[in-house]
Amino acid sequence: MELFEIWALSLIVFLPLAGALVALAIPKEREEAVKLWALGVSGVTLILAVIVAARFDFGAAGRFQFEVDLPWIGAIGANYHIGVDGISLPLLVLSALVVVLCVIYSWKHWDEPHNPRGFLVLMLILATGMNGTFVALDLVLFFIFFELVLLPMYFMIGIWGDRTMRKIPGFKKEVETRLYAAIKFFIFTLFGSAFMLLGFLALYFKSGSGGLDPTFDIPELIGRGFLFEGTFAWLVFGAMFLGFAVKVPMWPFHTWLPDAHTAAPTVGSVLLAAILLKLGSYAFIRISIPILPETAREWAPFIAVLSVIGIIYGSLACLAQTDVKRLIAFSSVGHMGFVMLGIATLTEVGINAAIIGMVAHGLITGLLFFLAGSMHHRYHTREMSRLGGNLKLMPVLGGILGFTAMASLGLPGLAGFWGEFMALLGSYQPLPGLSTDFFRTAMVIGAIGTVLTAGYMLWMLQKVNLGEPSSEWAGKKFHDVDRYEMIAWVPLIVLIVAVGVYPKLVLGVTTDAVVGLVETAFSSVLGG
Amino acid sequence: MGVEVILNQFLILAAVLFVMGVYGLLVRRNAVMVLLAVELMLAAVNINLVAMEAFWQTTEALGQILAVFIITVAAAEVGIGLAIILLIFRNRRSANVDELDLMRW
Amino acid sequence: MTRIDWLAIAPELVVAGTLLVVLAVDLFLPRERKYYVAALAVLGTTLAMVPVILMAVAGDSYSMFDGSYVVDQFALVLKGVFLVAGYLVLLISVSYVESDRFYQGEYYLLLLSSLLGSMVLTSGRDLVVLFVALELTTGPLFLLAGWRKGDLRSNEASLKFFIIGVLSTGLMLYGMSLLFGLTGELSFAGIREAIASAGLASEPVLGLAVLLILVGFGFKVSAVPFHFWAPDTYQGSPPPVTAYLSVSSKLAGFVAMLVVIYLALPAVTEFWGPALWLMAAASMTVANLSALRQTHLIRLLAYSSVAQAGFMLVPFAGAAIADDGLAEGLGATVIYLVIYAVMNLGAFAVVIAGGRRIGSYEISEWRGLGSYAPRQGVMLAVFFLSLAGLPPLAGWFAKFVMFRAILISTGPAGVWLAVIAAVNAVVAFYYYARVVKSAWFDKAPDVIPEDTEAGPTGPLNLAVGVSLVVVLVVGAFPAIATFFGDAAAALVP
Amino acid sequence: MVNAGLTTIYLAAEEGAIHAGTGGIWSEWAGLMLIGPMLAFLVIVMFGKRMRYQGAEVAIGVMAFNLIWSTVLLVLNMGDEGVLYERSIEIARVGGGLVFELGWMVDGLSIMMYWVVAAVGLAVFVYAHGYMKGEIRVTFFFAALSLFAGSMLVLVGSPNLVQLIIGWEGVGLASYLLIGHYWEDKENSSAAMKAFYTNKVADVGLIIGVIIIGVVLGSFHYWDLAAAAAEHSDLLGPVAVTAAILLFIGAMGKSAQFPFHIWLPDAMAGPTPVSALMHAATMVTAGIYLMARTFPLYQELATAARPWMIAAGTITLFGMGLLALVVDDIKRVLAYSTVSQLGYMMTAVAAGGYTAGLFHLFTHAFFKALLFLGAGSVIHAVHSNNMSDMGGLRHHMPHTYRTFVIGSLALAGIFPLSGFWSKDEILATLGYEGYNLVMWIAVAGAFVTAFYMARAVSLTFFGEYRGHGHPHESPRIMTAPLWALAVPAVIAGLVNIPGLKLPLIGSFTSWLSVRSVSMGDHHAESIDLGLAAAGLAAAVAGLWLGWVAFGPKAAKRRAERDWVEVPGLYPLLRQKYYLDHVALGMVWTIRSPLARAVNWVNDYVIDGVVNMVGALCQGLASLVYRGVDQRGIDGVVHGVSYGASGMGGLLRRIQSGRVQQYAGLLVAGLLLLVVLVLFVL
Repeated sequence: MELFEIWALSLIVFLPLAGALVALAIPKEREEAVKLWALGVSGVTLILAVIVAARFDFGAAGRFQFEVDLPWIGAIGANYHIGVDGISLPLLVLSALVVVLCVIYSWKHWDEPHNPRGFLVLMLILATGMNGTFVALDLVLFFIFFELVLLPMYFMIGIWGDRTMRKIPGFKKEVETRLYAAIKFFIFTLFGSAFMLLGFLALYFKSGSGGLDPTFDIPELIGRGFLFEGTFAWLVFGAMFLGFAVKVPMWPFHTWLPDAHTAAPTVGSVLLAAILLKLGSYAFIRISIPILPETAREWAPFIAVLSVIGIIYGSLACLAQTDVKRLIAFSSVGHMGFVMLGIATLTEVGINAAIIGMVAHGLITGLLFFLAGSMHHRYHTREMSRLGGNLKLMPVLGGILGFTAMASLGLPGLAGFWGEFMALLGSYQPLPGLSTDFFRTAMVIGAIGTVLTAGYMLWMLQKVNLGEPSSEWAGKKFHDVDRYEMIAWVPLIVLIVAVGVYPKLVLGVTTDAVVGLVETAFSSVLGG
Repeated sequence: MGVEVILNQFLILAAVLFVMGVYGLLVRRNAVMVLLAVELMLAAVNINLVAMEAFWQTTEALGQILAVFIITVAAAEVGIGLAIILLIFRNRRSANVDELDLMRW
Repeated sequence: MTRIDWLAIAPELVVAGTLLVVLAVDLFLPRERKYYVAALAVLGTTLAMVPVILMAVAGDSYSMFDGSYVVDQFALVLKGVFLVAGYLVLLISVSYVESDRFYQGEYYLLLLSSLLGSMVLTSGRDLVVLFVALELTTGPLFLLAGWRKGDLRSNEASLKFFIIGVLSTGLMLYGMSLLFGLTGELSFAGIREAIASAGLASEPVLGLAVLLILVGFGFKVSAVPFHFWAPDTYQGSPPPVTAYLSVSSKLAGFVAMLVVIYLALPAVTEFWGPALWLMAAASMTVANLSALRQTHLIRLLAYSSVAQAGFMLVPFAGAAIADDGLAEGLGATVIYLVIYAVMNLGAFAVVIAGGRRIGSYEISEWRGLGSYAPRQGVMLAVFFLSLAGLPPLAGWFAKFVMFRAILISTGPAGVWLAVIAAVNAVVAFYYYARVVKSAWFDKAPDVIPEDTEAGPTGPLNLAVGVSLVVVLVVGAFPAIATFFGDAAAALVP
Repeated sequence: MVNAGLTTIYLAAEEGAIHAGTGGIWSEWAGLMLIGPMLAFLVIVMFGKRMRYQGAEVAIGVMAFNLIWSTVLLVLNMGDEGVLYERSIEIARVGGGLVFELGWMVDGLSIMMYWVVAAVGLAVFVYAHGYMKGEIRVTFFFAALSLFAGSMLVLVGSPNLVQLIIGWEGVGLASYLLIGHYWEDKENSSAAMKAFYTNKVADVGLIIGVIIIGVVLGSFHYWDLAAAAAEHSDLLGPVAVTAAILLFIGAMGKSAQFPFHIWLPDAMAGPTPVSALMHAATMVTAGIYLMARTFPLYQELATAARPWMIAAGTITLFGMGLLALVVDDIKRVLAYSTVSQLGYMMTAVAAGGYTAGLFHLFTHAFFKALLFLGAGSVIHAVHSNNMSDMGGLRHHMPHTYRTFVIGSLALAGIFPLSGFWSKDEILATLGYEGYNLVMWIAVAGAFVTAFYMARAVSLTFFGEYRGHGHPHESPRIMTAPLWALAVPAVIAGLVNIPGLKLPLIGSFTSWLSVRSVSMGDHHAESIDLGLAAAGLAAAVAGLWLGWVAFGPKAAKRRAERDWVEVPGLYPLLRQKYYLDHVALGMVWTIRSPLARAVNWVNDYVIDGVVNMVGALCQGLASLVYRGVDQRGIDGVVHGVSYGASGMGGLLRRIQSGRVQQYAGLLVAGLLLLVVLVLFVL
């Protein structure tokens, strides 16, 4: 039993990586074996994650559990410190789940140039990076995992990505979408994380003032928050902000996202939307706010402004898209805007909103990308003007698309609603000291954003799902949802409904942790 | 007077020689002349060292030791240099250093 | 008191012995058996590792020739690095030298000479040893650069390297003479004390001397603005030689810089601090930007190595700024050196292996490598992305300690350099990724190139394998690299 | 008339002094009514296709179950001792002391709604089973209907505002699905979108209003809201008007109040049973329900909001009634009529007529559903929505004709049908509260109502048949629900005849007000004969005028025209006051210039900057590499050499070669360093 406590998280993190290495040993031609292996590895990871969730002490969700703290790079004070609390647990489980679903989905869906082994290996490495980020409690460790996800995604986009030629505004030559998107994704993220690393190091050295040993340990740094103040803290927050905001992505650092999503293979898009984007917002909650609470208060209005711009801007941009995937990608900008708006309020409700928003967005947008991929697989186009009548050609697929779109536009009773609603709820009364007028304005604009969201989702549904199918598809036989797709999607659908009806599934874990976080970080303004 | 003044004169001589060496290296086309320019520079260094040794009078005669090493190494370097120049001359029938621009983008 | 401790100089003796044996054996070997000398050379370097490891484990420190020659942990660590680097270069060389069938015996002889020079360098604690060792390191390389005798480019590479080399040697020697003139000492310790006792730390002439000496080192490490020879020479030289140039030769420059700055001139931060700050910033920026335009893989690696030199100079700048920067900077530099050596050699090994097959170093010709030679493609990606500094490949840790060493100072100078380095790290990724992109994302040519060159590929693959393991393991467990850093940090009192 | 004090009653309830039973297991398990249709939805979606009646049996079965259950509750609630029960399950604790709950509330108001939904729902479901025979996607149709019923019950059964929102948008979704049932035609899917979207816009108000109340009170519970309102809570006070208006905006959307009514006529694109159930009887009354639920807020604190609400209601009740005069589509006639009647209800509730508004909601549900189903029956027979294709159907469709006329008379407010009583109650309340102008407009509205209903009946059932084919009476499965609804349409008024308290049943007011959270309204205790007469007179006049203008004789006179072309007014009405143009204009502005501008900004400005940085780096790289690293050295070398030559004067012409350029640059770099380090820094 004790053994499990110690090993569980490490296994969740490194099992996929080990699995990836083993998979490399399987001959490339034996595709079934590779797939089964990947499924097994990710499945076991998921089971472990579920067991961790089951054995998690919900009464002490604010405390780190399954904690392991071992020396790792002694010379620079970095430790192998991992653990989960109520904030990271839902995301960890989500991450483990989505990977399994992606493996299942990709069973029969391979983009050119095929090569399942390579793809699955990358996916497993990605899983390690994602799971690791959610459990890392050491800045260096966090940095490693945070960066680890870049490479697999880069290759996924670059190798299996969209090969259509595209004219890039500002450049003379046409390039393949995937090439442009892959490098853009990478450069953007790397740019952010380079500054993030500078921020981490600055924190480290500053934490050593006053006779203490400098440390990268996140809980330890939270305790030393008093050391970080003034311009120093402001700059450090800014440096980390760059790193996280690019990943979220917040306006105006978002432009890599539509390109990356459009270009990525289906599973890549799913993972990108469902998990990778969460790394940034999670980092705000895990690192920026608790360690630099005072500075977070200074930055909060700024973050709120960008979030609100993101919400409106993302929605409006969606309305101008002609490509389904690109539309969904832009919708992420809007949805993550709500997440960040929640965080910017610095309240319990707001941060809770962010977490459930992340989970919901992961489920919903992940599913949307699955659907977009499956549609592309069948129609070989994503142009909405050519689609139409999808519901008639493929009733089940169309139905699920309709369901997901509804979830995405924040229909109450489905998962997407809570994130938006609670973000607005938090904005009405932000942390004391923040301007209520300001945040209430943000709330109203955000609420208008929900209207726009509904607008583009409905419009997309009308274009894609409804109407008579274009004559182009006349006489063509379309396979409706196949078995693998069904197995991959049903869990998401069930979860969207379950979280929607019973948000306690997520909030029950997070609330205590969030309350603890906010109370610790902002005791000065909340006191009394 | 005395050591100070003489030292300064030697140092100035060395500096002038050194600058001439650098100048020669920069402007002479013929590779052999370039080599000679290098010798000039090294000679300047040696003058410096010997003059300073005269000033410091160190027990191990450090300046001289270094100067001797420099002379030795310089001989080897010239050997290497000449070998390279010979090689180039064989291939190109010219030893002009300004003609070497094959790798200019 | 002059007592020669034979164990202490055993590594150098083994290498020197191997060198002589190679020379002798080469005379008697028939042409088609010449590769035996390669085996001998490899054996020699491997043997030389033994005393190094023995001494390192024992933790002893030896001082000889009135302190001119010191074998301490710093020296041992770097000797080890030089030996490993030399070992890898030898492995890389085998197939190339064999396939081109040129003077194999002499090739290994010169390579071992250079290796010997750099090993001596690590122990040298006065200007004489330093100078001789540096020349011994560089001299053979002038010749090796021109080893493809019939190739005009190779000739050109050689001559350029030579001329710039001797110029910088001249400048450095002039600086040394000035240093001697000011202090009357040649040993590092003596110079340090003389500067302290005579209060010379702010003397402008001393500044001139320091800068002149830095030229010599700047040339060796190919830092901007002393790097101009590097691209041409790298491109023109036989690739294994380039690998050696970009690693061992560069390392030698850094070792020289380390011992001189940390042992002789720690108090003169006023001069070398800003100079190295400027050199670091310029190297990173100019080289990274230049690298963006390269289409030739080796030339790209040349600029990459200049840029990496810039990154390696960053800790020096930090050392000048922060109070306790010296030890931090030393550790960071050594860690960077160790990691850089392995990953850069790995990169060269892969490039040479690919070059054999593809027959060209033009990046566009490497398109689709990953599709027809996945293993090579993976290796290429691993090493290039490690050079770019991506976790979890070893390169990240090098960059990490580099940032750490500069950010230890909270002043604006440090932060700005850190920001410059950060932006450069991002820019650098672009050109490394371009190679990866060509190999993996672009479509393979219609005719897939086959490896038709003669010569064994085993050693080359071994070199790749060793580098790969190191890059991956150190990336995951950087504590291994910090061991080198810690050991080396003993240099600073 | 009586002015029941809200405060006292509320506080009494709080202290348990009120005489109310819990309803026993019927209340404890009332949640089954909420869950049942939801489960039915799931079951039908998953297994419906394999069922004999394509899922209709499940939907109808569940609805019958609900009707039985709610009838029991209704009965329990009658008499002196009512039912008051509430049960909530916490679904999330979100921090900041806020809790989200799901649950159900059993009190007068919700029981009335449960019953209306179940009763009308059952009738419509049964009818639909006949109506939809042979249509496409019947399974899905019943699934969506069940979803609607479930959502509606979730809405009306909710004890708190958050669950209300869930139900609120749930019915919106069902509405979207059902309006767009024939989504192959873009027109239909557009109508569905319009409905959903208009509501979504209004929901912004609802959501923000709920947020304000929730945050300020720390609770979303109606009880707490009522308590705070009753106590004139300091917390709630400052934001009460804002919150009230915001909630009202939400209600305007769902209840199609001007100017948010634009979606409802278009919503007629859905199958007729849908229109009957959702867009007439139940869903659109959700707004009224919300106003009733939060009545204390408006009554006690947010009185300043009431004039606005009354204004909106009045404009709706009159202006939208007029529109019903000029449309040809029978369903649209009924739709505008619905909008107008909703205006009555809203006006009443806003004016303080809690009972009046709800009573009209109650009676309207039956007769309007009846009318819609009748219209559906007609449409089923003639395969057209347009009255110009109908005429003379009274011979062909006797059942439909009779029930339709009953419904029309009820709607027109003819004594003693249910509509008469409820409309009179509204007029009385308005009069009592002193809104005389509004009252007279309402009387005029009654005239208009009667007018357009007379027109509709005349054009549909009288004169000559103008359509194609031979219309037949609908099957019994459709006519039976018509009659079933006709009964309450006639007698529903009995429950609230002023001054008359039926034995056992008690009065409508007592159903609602004593046991309800929201109380303290003013309702008529006795008939104001003058007012009743005025209302009745207006109705009769309207009927007469309609008959004269559009009756069989008139039709012969003007064969082609079935409307009155009043100059100036007519075009305005035909264009629906141009509100659709305004709305479309807004949507277009967002869709086209704005969205495109944003996308342009994205691609050319933000991305432009990104790409420019990329290009700039490339350019800079070229510059550095070619200009500085490889060639710019020429200049530097020349400079250095020039200096050297100037000094020495040895060479007139500088000849520099490649290597020497490098060397020169090296020296230049050194000099630069020397200058910088020794002299500058």
